[in-house]
Amino acid sequence: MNALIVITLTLVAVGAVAVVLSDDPARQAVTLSVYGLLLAGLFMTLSAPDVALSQIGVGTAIVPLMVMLAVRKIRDRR
Amino acid sequence: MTRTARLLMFAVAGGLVAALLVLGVLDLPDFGASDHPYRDAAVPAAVLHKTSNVISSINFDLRALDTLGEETILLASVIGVTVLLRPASDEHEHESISGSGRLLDSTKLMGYVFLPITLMIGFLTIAHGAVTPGGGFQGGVVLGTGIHLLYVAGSYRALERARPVGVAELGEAIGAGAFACVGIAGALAAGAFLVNSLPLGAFGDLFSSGTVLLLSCAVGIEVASGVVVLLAQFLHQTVEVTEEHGQ
Amino acid sequence: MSVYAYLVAVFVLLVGAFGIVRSRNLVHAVVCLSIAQSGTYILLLAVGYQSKATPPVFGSPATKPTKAVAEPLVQAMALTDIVVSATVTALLLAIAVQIHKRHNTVDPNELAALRG
Amino acid sequence: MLSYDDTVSLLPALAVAVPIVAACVLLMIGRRAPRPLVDGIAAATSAGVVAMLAVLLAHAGNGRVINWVGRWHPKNGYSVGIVLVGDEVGAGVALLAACLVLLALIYSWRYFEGVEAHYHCLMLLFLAGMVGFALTGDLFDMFVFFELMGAAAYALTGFKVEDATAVQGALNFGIINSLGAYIGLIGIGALFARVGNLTLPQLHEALAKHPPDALIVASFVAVLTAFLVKGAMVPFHFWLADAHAVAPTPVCVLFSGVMVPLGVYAVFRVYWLVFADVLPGSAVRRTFIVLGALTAVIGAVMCFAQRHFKRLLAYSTIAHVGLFLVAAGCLTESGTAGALLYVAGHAGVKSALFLLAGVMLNRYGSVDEIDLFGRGRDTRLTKWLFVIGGLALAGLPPFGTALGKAVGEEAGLSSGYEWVPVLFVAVSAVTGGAVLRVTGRVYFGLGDPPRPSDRSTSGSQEETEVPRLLPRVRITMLVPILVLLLGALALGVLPGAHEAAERAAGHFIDSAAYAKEALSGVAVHAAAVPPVGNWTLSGVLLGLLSAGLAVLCAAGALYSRRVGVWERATRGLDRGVDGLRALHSGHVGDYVAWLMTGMVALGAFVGIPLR
Repeated sequence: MNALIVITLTLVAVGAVAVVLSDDPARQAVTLSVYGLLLAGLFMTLSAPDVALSQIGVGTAIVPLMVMLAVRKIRDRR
Repeated sequence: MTRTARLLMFAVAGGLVAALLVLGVLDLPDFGASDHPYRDAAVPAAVLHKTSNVISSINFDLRALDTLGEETILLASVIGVTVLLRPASDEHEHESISGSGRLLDSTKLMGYVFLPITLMIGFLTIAHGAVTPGGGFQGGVVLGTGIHLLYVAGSYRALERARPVGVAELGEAIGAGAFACVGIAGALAAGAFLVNSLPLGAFGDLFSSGTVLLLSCAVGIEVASGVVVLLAQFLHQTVEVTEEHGQ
Repeated sequence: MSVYAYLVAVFVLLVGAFGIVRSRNLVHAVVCLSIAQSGTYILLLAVGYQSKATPPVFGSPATKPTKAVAEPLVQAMALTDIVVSATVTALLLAIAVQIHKRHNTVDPNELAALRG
Repeated sequence: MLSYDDTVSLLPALAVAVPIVAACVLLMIGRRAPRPLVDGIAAATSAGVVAMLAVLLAHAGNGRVINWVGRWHPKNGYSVGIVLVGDEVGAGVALLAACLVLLALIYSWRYFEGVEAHYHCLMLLFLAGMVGFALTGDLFDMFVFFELMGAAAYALTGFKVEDATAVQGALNFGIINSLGAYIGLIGIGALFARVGNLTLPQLHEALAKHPPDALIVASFVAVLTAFLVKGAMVPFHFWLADAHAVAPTPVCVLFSGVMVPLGVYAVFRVYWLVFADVLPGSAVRRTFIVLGALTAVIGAVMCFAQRHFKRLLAYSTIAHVGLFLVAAGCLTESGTAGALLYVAGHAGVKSALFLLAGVMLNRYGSVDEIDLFGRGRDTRLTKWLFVIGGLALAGLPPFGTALGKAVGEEAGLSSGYEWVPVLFVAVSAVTGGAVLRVTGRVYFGLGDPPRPSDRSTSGSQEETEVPRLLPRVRITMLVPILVLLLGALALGVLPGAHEAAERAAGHFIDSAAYAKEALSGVAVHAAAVPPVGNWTLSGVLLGLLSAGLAVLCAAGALYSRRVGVWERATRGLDRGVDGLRALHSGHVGDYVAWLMTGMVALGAFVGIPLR
């Protein structure tokens, strides 16, 4: 196991904790996006460029965007 | 349960589940080991069908049924979100004020400049799915998201014009339907569901791999349309639907 | 050290579940669910990884297909899984928006309407 | 041209693909097409799927129908493809799903007006998911179709967006089911790492050679968690009542009638094909029987404690799937046969009852038995249908429920569990009694009139599914109810039903033959089943007993204030029930904590005896 994989794995684990602990969903959308990037990096090091590519699209763009929009919708009504 | 009781219960049970799963994964083959029987069978199978991206070969040929199921999940979710976010009878839609002018011009420019580039990348990713990394999913995602750069560029109106949701819904249905129809066509013409019976071309060529390319394109259309409809529904909710008696 | 990747996968799965348990906001809970799912991608790709192997994509006609590549099936599974995750997340977020419309809250502690 | 046999082998794939194509067509034309056309296309498609699966089932009797999708047949026993297998049980469950979808679509003729064709699309996609799940012989494909069923089901649950509780039930359902699926996927990934393949027959061949280790136990627990969540076993069951109470009634029919039993089906499909030769049978049998009995008891108690009729039926489903798990958990041929008959009979009766609940909701605007006291006295046919449904649920011979119950009881006895008949009778009596109690109160005005304080005060009024309350029951709603009840009756009356179930069960548990047929294409002839009749004297008597007890339960509850003994006896029980109720909190975090607890229990039950 090379050092790069160990580092990316650790980053992902820390990222997951960070997302779970961001209690404010608006901020969580941002951490989720960063976490998506970290995951994509991990997938690259695990020689899975195809998966990394869709993770970048889905995990760092679409899902966080939907979360942000849902949060905004909920906020606006307060 | 109180919050403390709940957390305590989860701490105990989750800890034990962690122990069970950790004991389990300790018995897995070593990380990085080279014993992969499925790969050893899948690479020749992909070569046989002139598909140089083995993952695409699995997704659209060897195990295309999984992908049919997955595309159907996407279809069901898109319909589901449309249903769930439809304005209820006590809500009405109002015309939104067009994109706020507060955005920096540079942001706008970024949006407009990146838009064609993104769309180009999306199309190329789909078309080369059988050859290089990428394929219907990835390209579809890029396409679907790319169109939304118009929103980043600050123009919700332009976005609405460029992205008629009705057309996207149609694309969604056509993409998913085409996938299933390719499968049925294989059944009628060659006697096996989802069989790869088209001319295969040469290994590594753009037009190679028979139905893989076809299915990749169907998925590309579906994913792109699906992303557009999903994001459109959420945007629409945020921007245009309000309740009559604002609570 | 050779099982570190597997341990991270299990850890991420359970951290996601923990997030749902301690959540005070349903949108937060849905995001935590997607974190739990990312544990499955990590496990799948870790299982298929092979040291010093290339990705299972041979690209140009010049590349000779070899068997020294990472396991492609787990990557195909992970791809499927990512799309499933995104769509289910979208569906659940839409439901959360609706819940807020009806109850004016997304705090599961306040949503006692289903008691009994 | 395709030969006849080739066509038959294509049926499993076509039964999945055709509803998907039809859903796409409906999505394209839904905006413009007139409503009767949409209703017609959806019903015709599901009728077509019914026909395909009926042919498949008929052929499955002569040997499994094997179809390697995309013609990736195994070479030297190894395939890179996915296999669809139509055996009697798989094809039978899929056929059940298709029949229920067809009846539900007929029932919802002109339901949900103005929602384009989205409702029909989702129903057809749900059908495709269930058929695929029942017929696939591949573990990851099961996960995909599991999620497809899920996605369609979450959307259908939340369909009535104007309803206050609907959307929340849908969210709990979605989160718990998806979490279960992801945990299952961890198990699938671990099994793949060990074996290098995902199809059930190849897993069977590869795993049978190894002694069990922690990896096997962990993946068994993980994969089973997914299916037990779908099968609503205690303590994975919490989502079910939330979802059923709020989903549109035709959708509840599919949930209770077939989706939840599909969870039980998957548990045993995977157990027999993947784990039966690895894990010791005794430990697994004990696990299933304890889990099933616990589920049955808790479901029955919670069922009797409800006054919201749909929620009551939902808990009765939990009680009955517990009984299915006990019967099939005996891990014998006759136990499996009992579960099969019981699932089929229960599907008919419970679906009819849910449709009757829909009739109640759409005529009176509520399903609360106290609020509706005496409201249905002037109906002529409906009230008697309720009575028949309640008695059939309690296991009155000759309904199919009673036959399944009798065969299951026998199987429990012959496996050495003397208490199994007691459990079956008690659970049937309590759940049937609860339905009869509601019937008595609402449709006959029996029992003590409610005090004003008993009326529901919270605004828990449910949205109806039609624009205005119905003055009378539509014929399109009545016919499916009659068909379902007659079907449940036919199952018990038709000679040979028991024998066919025994034969199907024999093939189901013969995993070596399944694997061999799928991998080599050579048909394996199973041993012939000795002829058995449908009914035994003890079975009939126990059925009559539970039906009689159900009537007593209902009467006791209706006149509790007059029968002092009853009131004193139930007062102590009430406190326990209140505690149990408090656990069903509707808080998704609680449900996750319980899910983890359930996994620990499973792991302990199966893993500790191995040490």
